[in-house]
Amino acid sequence: MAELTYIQAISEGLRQEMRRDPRVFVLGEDVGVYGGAFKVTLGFQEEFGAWRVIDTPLSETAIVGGATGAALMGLRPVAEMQFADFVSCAWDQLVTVAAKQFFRARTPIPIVLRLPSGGGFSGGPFHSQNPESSFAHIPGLKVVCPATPEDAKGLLATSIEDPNPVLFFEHKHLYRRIKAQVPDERYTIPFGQARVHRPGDDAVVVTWGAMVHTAAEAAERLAAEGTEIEVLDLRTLIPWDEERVLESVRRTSKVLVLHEDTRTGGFGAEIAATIAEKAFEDLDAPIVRVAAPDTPVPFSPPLEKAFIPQVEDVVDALRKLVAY
Amino acid sequence: MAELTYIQAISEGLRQEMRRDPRVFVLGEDVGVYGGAFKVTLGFQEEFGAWRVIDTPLSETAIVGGATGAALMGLRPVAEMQFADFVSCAWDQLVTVAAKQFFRARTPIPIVLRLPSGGGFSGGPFHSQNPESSFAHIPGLKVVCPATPEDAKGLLATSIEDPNPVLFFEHKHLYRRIKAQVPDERYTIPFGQARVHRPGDDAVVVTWGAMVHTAAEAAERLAAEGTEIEVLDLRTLIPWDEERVLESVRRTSKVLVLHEDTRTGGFGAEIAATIAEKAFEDLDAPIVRVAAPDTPVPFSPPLEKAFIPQVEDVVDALRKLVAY
Amino acid sequence: MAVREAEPVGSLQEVKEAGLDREDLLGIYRNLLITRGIEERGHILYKQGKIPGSFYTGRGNEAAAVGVATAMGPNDVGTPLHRDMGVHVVRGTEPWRIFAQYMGREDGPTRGRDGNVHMAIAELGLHTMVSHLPAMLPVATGMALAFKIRGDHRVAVGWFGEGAAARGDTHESMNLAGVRRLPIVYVCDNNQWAYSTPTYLSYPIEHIADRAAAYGFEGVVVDGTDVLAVYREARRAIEKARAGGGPTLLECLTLRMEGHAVHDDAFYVPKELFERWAEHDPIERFRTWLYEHAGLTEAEEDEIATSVKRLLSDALERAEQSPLPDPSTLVEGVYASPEDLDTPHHK
Amino acid sequence: MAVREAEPVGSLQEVKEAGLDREDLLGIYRNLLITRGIEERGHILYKQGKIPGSFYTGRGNEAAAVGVATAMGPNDVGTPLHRDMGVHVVRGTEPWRIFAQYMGREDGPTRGRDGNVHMAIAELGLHTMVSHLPAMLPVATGMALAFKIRGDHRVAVGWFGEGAAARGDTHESMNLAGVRRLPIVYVCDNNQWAYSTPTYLSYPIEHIADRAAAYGFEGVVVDGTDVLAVYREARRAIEKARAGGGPTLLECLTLRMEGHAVHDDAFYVPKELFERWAEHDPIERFRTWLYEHAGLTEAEEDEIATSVKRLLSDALERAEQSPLPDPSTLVEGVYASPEDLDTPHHK
Ligand SMILES: Cc1ncc(C[n+]2csc(CCOP(=O)(O)OP(=O)(O)O)c2C)c(N)n1
Ligand SMILES: Cc1ncc(C[n+]2csc(CCOP(=O)(O)OP(=O)(O)O)c2C)c(N)n1
Ligand SMILES: [Mg+2]
Ligand SMILES: [Mg+2]
Repeated sequence: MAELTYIQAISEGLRQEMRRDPRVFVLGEDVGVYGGAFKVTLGFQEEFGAWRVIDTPLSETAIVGGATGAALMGLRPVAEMQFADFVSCAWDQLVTVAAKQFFRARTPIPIVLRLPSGGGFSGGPFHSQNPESSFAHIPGLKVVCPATPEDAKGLLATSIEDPNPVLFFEHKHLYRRIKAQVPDERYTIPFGQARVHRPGDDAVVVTWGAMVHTAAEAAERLAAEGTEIEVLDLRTLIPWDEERVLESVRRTSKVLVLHEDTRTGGFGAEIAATIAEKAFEDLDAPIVRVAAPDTPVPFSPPLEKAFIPQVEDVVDALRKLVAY
Repeated sequence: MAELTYIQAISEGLRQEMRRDPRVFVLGEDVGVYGGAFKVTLGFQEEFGAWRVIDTPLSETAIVGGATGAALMGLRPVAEMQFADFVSCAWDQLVTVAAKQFFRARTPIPIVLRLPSGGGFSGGPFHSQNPESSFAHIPGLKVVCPATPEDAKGLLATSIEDPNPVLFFEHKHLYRRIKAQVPDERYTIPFGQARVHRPGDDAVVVTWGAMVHTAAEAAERLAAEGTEIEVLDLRTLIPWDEERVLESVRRTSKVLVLHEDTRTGGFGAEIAATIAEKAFEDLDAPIVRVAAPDTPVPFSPPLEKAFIPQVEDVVDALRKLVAY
Repeated sequence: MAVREAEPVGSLQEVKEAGLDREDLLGIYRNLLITRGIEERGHILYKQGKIPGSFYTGRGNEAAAVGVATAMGPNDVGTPLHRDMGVHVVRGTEPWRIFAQYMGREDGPTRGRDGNVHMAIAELGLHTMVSHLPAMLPVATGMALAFKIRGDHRVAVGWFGEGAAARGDTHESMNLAGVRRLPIVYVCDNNQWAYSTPTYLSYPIEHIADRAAAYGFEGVVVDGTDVLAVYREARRAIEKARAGGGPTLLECLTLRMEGHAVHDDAFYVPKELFERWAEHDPIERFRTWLYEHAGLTEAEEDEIATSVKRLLSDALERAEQSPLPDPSTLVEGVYASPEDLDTPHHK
Repeated sequence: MAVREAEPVGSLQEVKEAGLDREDLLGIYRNLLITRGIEERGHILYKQGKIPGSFYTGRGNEAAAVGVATAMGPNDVGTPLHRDMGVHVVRGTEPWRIFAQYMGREDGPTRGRDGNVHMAIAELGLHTMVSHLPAMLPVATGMALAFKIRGDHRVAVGWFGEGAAARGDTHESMNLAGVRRLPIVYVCDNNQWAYSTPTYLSYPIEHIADRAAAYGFEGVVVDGTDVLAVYREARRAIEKARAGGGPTLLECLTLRMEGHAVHDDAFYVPKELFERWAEHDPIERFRTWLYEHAGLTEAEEDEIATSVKRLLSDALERAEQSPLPDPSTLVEGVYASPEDLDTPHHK
């Protein structure tokens, strides 16, 4: 065990996988000497060489397509997008080739895309997005959104092992803000198993990524008022732990779905719709969604604060929900 | 008035716009001499010349980016994707540039993308998709999905007039299957106003595109059993007529959301989630979604039939819903 | 760096030097016949209403496809396209499975999940195309990257059309391959039309192969109706790649002898163009060559023709017995399971 | 078609022929100082914590940006990038609004919606970059398409970096422009690094401009620290485009004299490279030229320096008075209204 930040956990986890399995290699822009925009692969090229830590040209399509081809030949590529936002430049490769190839040809595409995502530091419209919902709608892709250092390491190992294309969303705002004890040895965390970040019976917040911490803070505040909120961290969106969510809804009868991405058509809608269909009789209140408004991510701090769901927003919504 | 097929209505509507407004021009693959893969622009190049009906190289990014640039210079481009599926190759241009430019720079991007979409004719995984939900999640884009010849013509005129990027989904399976009287003169249909395709008070089906007709057929069958189902055609997804949907839900207390696209993260989830939040007290039954399963669109007829929601599927779901 | 325009193949001696003996030549001839035969039969099936969806052929491109595939080594891989039936044939795809694919049956390589020539058998080193052109080029480039990383002496072959050359995927692939000197051969099926679009509206230069210079490697233009010239150039390029010499862009010049797909009568193609190229039918051309240079006899010719006919008839019969896929299996198989990685490739 | 390597500019006479009088030259010098001054002040503001997010400069690229922008006509348009502050300056963007942009204030061209040099003023013929490189090239190409359609005698200028040259957008844009002979000039800011990536890992040929041959137009390489040579070549290319001669690819060779952004100390760039290029500082170089060829006096130099200093100090002061945007306005303005089309452009 060692205390690691979220980003250290990712870096350590990735290094461990590369030591363990010679098929694992990294490719992306500036991942070599520079160690990647966020330094996740700093020192990797020295340890693993220039052909396992490959600096590519500025070519997201070539990176994702290249990873796909290498995976078809038996390697286990871990591709880095410099920011998750830039994965839009590889959208076609992902939805057209990687997502559909196994269904069509039965040839698995075991690739992992590391996607530094999320806002909170005035990154503006192109360095702050949370595009997980777009991918969660595409059959054939898996979507992973760790919220803690332990999960980041364990889910990364699972992602690399998984025989499918996995989009691994790393929340940049967590990179250096959160620390935890992380096991030294390798471990995996199964996909599709939600984690109770904080127990509670008065209502449940279903969320993922950085919003887990926002929800937890909101829950703390309400605890001071005697209200106990469960915070359920989905960890993975595809697959997502429908059963565990429904269990919480049945127990608490009140649910708030929270995400940092924009509201309309966000993955929160899927969760809410599933609950509305499958736990209708168990609900004592409307299903509330708290999410970013339907705008690009703004740059200026007061605008960004109004965009990203804040602890107060969650507290307010929960108070109303509990009182309903 | 003349009886026109859905595709004729689009073709006539587009021709009328081009006659009316010299700024309107068409670009895309094979739109000139060939008249487009579906012949929507057949004869246009003769009438309007090769610089208003522009055959492009096979370059979706250049088509959409090119339309964006031309719009910034004051033209009104109508770009054709040969199949809606291929818009994945222009995803970045749409979500990164076109969708966000007005918010950032206050320069409107009045472009229309014509997107022949939908399955039902063994087009397979790459010629049958309904990607409207992916775009409906991106703030800054508008999404239009006409279900009838009248709407196709009127909504196309509105789309061309609109100062924003509009994705105009034309359902290929409707192209030559449905006919109706369509006014000769130009008219527009406002975005965001749902249309009652068929009245009824026992439950409401909220849907759009080709599924309007599937729903109507299901409703007919149930009418024979004495159950009256309202079929509400959203016509446009962004903006969508939340108010009208909530009105129907309040009146019928039972709602089924139907779409041809895959279920998880489809736009049906947004509609269901909104109802679950805003009309919770008015619901007498769970909100049911009927949609395609989460797979690519399969080629072989029995598989495709299992994929696309069929009249029987809707009938079954409605029977259960009404009996709830 | 100017593009090299390849000479036609003249003599048997030349062919022998390129590594083909007489039996190989007859094998090539046979593969050409099978290729065209599959598509001709497919066309009939389509007209009979037995093939759902649309239907594409590679008429005119048989020699280009067969020539390149014949030059590939057993462990080489490729991502052929909709005009490249010959590649599947040469690599050993059984015709009955192709017919089953056409008809959406369970025994087609995609088990009815996809149609047409959207198929490939991974065990034969082929990986299925997607419709989005040329989205498999980055993938083929990634295969070559894997070979380079592992030090395998294997080569990837990526196909694209002269129309699809306009897409960004082409550029990103070739640039990466050039920078990393990957063992890959890019084969441009230049059949002069992209659907209805003539070359001058697709690209503004003489040859697509000229673009190799933009990526620091060699470009070669070859007459795609000359199967032996295609073979020779492909083999040179493949062996150069295998030896560490980096990529080559090989442009095979043909004419698409039919419409883009069955529904297209190609009214926009000048009649004289068809007439001119009909004189260069790749199969006729090779047959004549075999008579002139390899002493092909009529008996041999008949024997081959008959056996191909039988092969295809049997294949058709067998394919028609293949069941349609079971709809209850639709939702299975979207995601791979760990067992699916238990293949030689993924060890 | 080999790329042309442009000669440096020697004499005042030569410059006069290119259309610049002495006042223009002093104006260019002033614009160079403003350009660098804005970024230097911005850097200080950033260190003072007054600029949120990250911060980029174009140090070393001032002459390339100013030179091209000076060559543009009043109705020409462009899509400059993050190293091209000089373009905004030349086209008349008021420095206080740039500082307001940096600080996320309401008076920045994006009203706090975006930051850094992600901005442009449409009335000045400039359209804002997006981060995704080089996604504005297809857009610039579309602007040129509009000019061609309407028969306007206007030219579009699209900028891209030598790193971003690898992306498909570059290819699709240049191919379309080549096929349609659009009035566009593609300007490659080749500053030898793409973040930490050296040119040999970005592209496998000598010059990016060599690629013009792949699209049937002319490629020119110019020393991007020689503002007059850049001006001359840009003007030639722009006027050629205006006259119907089609696109040009103009590559401006410089060195990025700082890290990719403020957080990057550029440890991966060899020190000697910085030292070598420091001797070619574009502003020093032009100042020396002005003394030698245009009789610049110390009084004039001081006058310009002082007035620029004052301009920037006033700008800073004014920018700091600009309010932060009102969060209640966030959700407005995602969609344009019909009134937003009431602009000269959209008539
Ligand atoms: C990205 C993309 N856009 C559009 C299409 C539709 N389409 C199918 S084939 C074709 C023409 C392809 O031309 P070319 O690359 O020359 O190949 P050919 O069919 O001539 O062999 C087009 C436009 C497609 N398949 N992919
Ligand atoms: C599509 C895309 N991928 C990644 C990035 C991240 N990024 C920002 S600048 C940069 C390097 C750009 O290099 P170059 O094009 O040479 O421009 P320069 O910054 O050197 O002027 C990278 C990789 C980006 N902006 N866009
Ligand atoms: Mg072609
Ligand atoms: Mg650079």
